[in-house]
Amino acid sequence: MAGDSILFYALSFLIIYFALGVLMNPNPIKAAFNLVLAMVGVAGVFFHLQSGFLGGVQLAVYAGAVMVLFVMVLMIFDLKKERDAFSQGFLGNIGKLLAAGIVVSLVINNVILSSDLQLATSNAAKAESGRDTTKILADLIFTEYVFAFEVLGILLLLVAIGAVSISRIKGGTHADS
Amino acid sequence: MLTVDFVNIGLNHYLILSAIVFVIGMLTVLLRRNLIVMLMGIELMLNAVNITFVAFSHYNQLVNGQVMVFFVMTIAAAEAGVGLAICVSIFKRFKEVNISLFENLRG
Amino acid sequence: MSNELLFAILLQAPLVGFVINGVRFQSKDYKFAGILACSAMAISFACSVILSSRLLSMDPANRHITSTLFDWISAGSFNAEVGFTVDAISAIMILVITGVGFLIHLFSVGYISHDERPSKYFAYLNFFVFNMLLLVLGDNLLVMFVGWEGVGLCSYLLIGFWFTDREKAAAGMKAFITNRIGDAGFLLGIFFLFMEFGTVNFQDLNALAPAASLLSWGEPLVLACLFLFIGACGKSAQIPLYVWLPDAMAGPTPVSALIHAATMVTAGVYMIVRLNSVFMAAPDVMMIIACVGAATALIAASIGVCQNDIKKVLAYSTVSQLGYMFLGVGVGAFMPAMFHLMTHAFFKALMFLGSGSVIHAMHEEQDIRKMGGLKKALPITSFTFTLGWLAIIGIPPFAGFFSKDEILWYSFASDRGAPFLWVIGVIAAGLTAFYMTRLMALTFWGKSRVPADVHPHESPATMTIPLIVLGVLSVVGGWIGIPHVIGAVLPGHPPNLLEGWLHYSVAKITLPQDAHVMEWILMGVSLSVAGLSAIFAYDSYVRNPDRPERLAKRYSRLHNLVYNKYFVDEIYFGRIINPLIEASKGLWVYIDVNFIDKATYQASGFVKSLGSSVRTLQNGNLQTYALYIALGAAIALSFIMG
Amino acid sequence: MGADLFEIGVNTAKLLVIFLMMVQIVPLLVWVERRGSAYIQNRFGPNRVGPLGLTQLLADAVKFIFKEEFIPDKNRRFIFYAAPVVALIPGALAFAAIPLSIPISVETFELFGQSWGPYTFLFQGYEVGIGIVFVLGVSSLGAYALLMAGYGSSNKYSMFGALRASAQMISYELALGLSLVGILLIFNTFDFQQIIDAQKGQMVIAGNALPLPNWGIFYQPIGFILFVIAVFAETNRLPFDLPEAESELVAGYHTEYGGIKMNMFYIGEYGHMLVASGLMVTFYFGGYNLPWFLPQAEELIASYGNVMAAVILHLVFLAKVGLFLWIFVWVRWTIPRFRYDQLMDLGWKTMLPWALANTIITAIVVFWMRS
Repeated sequence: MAGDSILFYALSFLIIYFALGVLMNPNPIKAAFNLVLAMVGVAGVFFHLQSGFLGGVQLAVYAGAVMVLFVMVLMIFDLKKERDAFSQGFLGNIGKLLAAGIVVSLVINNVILSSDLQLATSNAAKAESGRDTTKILADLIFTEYVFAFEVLGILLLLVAIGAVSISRIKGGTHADS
Repeated sequence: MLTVDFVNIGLNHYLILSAIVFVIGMLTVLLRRNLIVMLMGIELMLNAVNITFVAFSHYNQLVNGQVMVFFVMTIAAAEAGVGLAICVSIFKRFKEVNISLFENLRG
Repeated sequence: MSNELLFAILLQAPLVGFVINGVRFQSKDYKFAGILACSAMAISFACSVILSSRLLSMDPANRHITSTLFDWISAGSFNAEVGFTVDAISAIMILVITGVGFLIHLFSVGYISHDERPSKYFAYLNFFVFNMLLLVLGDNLLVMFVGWEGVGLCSYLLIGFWFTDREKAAAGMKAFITNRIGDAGFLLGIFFLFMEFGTVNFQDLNALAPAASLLSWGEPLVLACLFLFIGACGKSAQIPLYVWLPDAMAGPTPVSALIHAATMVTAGVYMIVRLNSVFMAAPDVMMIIACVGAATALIAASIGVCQNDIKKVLAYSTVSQLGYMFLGVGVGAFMPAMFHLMTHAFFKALMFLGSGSVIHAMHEEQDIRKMGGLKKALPITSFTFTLGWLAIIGIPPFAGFFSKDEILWYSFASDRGAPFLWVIGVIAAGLTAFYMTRLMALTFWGKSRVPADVHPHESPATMTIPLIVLGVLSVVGGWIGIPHVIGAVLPGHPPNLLEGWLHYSVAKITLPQDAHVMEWILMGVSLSVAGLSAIFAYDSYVRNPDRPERLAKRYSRLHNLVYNKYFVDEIYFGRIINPLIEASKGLWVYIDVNFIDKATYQASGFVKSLGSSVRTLQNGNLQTYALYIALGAAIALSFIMG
Repeated sequence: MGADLFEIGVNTAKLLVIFLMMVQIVPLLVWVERRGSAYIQNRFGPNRVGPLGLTQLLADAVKFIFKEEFIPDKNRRFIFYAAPVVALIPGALAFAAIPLSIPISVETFELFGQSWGPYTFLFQGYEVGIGIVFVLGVSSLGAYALLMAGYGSSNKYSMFGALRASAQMISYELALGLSLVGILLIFNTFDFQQIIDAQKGQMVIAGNALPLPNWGIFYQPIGFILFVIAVFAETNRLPFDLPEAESELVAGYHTEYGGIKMNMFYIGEYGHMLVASGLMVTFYFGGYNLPWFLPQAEELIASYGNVMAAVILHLVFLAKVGLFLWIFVWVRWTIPRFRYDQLMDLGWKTMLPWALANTIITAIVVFWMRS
């Protein structure tokens, strides 16, 4: 299974590299481009895990539409020079890093130590081919999860209206400050 | 004694990848001061969660996890839409999206 | 259609009407609102008819359709479901509610056409019907209680519909508060019943109750029945809680017809009939119910004699008729009580709508001393009103005769009854005949005393059609419950359909067999009392209009007492309400200020000082808050995973 | 994944060839475009260099490569350089997923003293089970090239062009995706190969054979029209070329580009056109299939052998694609440019409702026919 692991490590490297780019790059637009690439990497992981449909959706919706919005908004702002890209305050930052470190080390520690999760290895999963998963996915969405699906539809409608009305707001109490 | 299998890729590797990406996203939210970059950090965290869903779904041979990913993506799109709209209206008023300037609700 | 769907449509049609009309409450488009509300009622009525016909085709011994929606409360051994049952008893109720309700909605379209807020009015009216259906269809006491409170709310909203008038708003509040007393009793009754039987489901309750029959005082079951009766008193305007109903006439007249004559006020009777097996186990309480009913019938009728407001007369008449029904259920005459409930719904709704038509024609004038001779101006109203009058005073073959007579016969002859109850009943019947004839005479007959600037005219078709339909029902409505003795001599021997219908649904009561002669005699006595008193009233108010004056002068003290409604309101205010207010003021000034307020201030001061010490944590920076979340997550994770 | 060296080698070569095909079709298309526009506008066009001006393209290529490089004066050099390269990627990835002809089977044979095969080589870059979803996902990344170009150029015109382009692309992506749902419902799959196989032969409705090929366009005429319009918008060509509207924005997002970098944007654009034409053919015109009265794939294999049949069908596919590429050129020189508000109105208020209605009606009909 060498090809498998090589692909995994390559994708992991890409994702983590570009995620760190989001975190570290002081230029928000470049950070956004980094995020796009990280998302393409995640889509690659999805393809690799034989969830092709989700990979396609990830590319089309996430990388293709959502992130374009981010970049567009950032470009509209046209921020000259990012002032204080990172939060100041020594203690606070130490606390933030500490919290992140605790979370990640705990999770990794537990993942490695746990015997339950070890059960499922890559040898276990072979049966699903990409297209069949898509059909099962559709069946599930339109039967078992149909209520959630409809609710999400309504949510999207509300979001569309809300986003338009929020971005059209003018004036207000702090208008001049 | 920890023995880590670096060659055979299994569920654990994906979980660790997801944990790392999640924490990077979390740190983006915690450390970056640009509102939009903070939103991007949230997207990163959601992506990390999606990786776990898909990995579990793949290794347990259950498609239900993928349904959740589908929903998470929808929610993320919705969240991005509203979040960006708020950013736009904030920018319209203050000509700035640096979070450290918005501390009016000090206790 | 499945039964569930029928139930859903039956209940939801008025709810949908309420929601739509409620959302567009500012609209003045009375036609749209009216059509919407009426069609909702028509759909409900159709569902009721279908459900009832399905019941009719079922085995009589096991005649009920149940539909459970979901578990509502499930705590320990206590389990309440939101479920609906239609059986022989509730079928009558839903038919009356939706059928009469539909006619009254139709009438309202014409009545409310000049009002400012027709949408709101119809929304309230539909919501009332929804709650009433909930009350009637609920298969346990809790669902019934929801409906019970809901109809109370709607009643309050509709009495105070013209809330800009302080008096009308006050009448609404009076109704609501008086009902609260009864509701508290009802709730206590539910608690006691649950304590005794561990269930609030009607079927279970009725199945369990006979096992504990003939209990004495102090038993939880007896207390439960007593408290339930207090609840019924509040809702159905019995002594001592009847005072709200006459004031409730402040609302629009169709509301008085629907809520305060045909449906809501009969909820108490319905509740007791529904729990008949439970009440049968407490004969002392039954006796109290009978006595209260009889007393209410008598006193309300006597007050009605001296009222000059057309709606007040009808209101006291309603109280009196409700007294009859309670007298009926008190002596175990559940079937006749339901029968009277139904016929009363027909003829009292008819008379209220008729009075509404009169008031409409007289430009909001309600004083009968300023009417008279309206027969010519309002031919349809006058004719239908006459039908209602004949029904209420109990002239055969009109509807009221059969039902009232059944109640009187039971009160005399059943083993829970007593002759004195019959005597009171007959006196009340005589008084009823008197004041109703007086009302007829002063309103429609005799010389016109209408002010010169008022030109009464017949109402539009939407108002007269319900009157005609209800008039027909007032005539034929009684024929489904013709007593055996009468049926035996009539050609074709019509059976007592209603008794057959309710046979398996209500508890049996022992009646003397082969007492037909006695029954005929009693019937004759009550009929002649009513007839004579009607003739006397006609004589006094049409032939010799000055005689009432003379009588009032001669018995001025008695007249004064009755005219002022026995000073009940004044007594309530002087002896109960004002002392309570005074005591509360004392509590406020002394206990509240010195102890409770002080304790609150000190507690708040403590919290304030505590808060000011940690308020730096809330520094307004979003990322600091995010840090708190992250730290919290880290700590939680270390507990779970560490 | 490739099983042995031969298979891996062939597959790699195949990818290279397909990429080169996309790149090499550009000069041809440029010539067609220039000659075509000249023909439409009643003038000559390039006719001096070589026969019919065909070698004009070579001269152009030399000129592009040797032109002086121009770099905007801002610290955005990486993005500036990356943009043209990114512009190539979506088109290439998407085009490689479209089947260009029937698969070729290779029998067992001896080479270098070893026995190889049997193999089946697909006549496409690679097969993805989810076909169209992948193509839509990849081509939606095309917006980034324009955004990067606009941002990296540090130029207001470029920025406006980029913003317009990306807004236009995400607006029309909705209608594009929805217009395809109808055809997907009818063929009940995402897979290109299966879609093409389903369009073989003659159209049969309720047992009656109609004198029409069994092509998607006859099932989804409205879907086809919507798809064509959306695809025009996606490729940023006239009448949707607002991102580079020369009368308003100089040249939009590639104002600052010249030489080979400019050329790469051209390649990206023509690659997009190629993918669009390929999709049209695949979804609505039976892919590489011939109409029913001409020999079908099986007959061709039987009479000419597998390889020849594949080549013939590939030529059929190319002919169909070429027709649509010509339509692209034709439309460009026929219809004037939209105003920006008209563009958005068309996308959101006309195309989207029509696409939705088409989807719903198709879904109802399909449901009714299947049950």
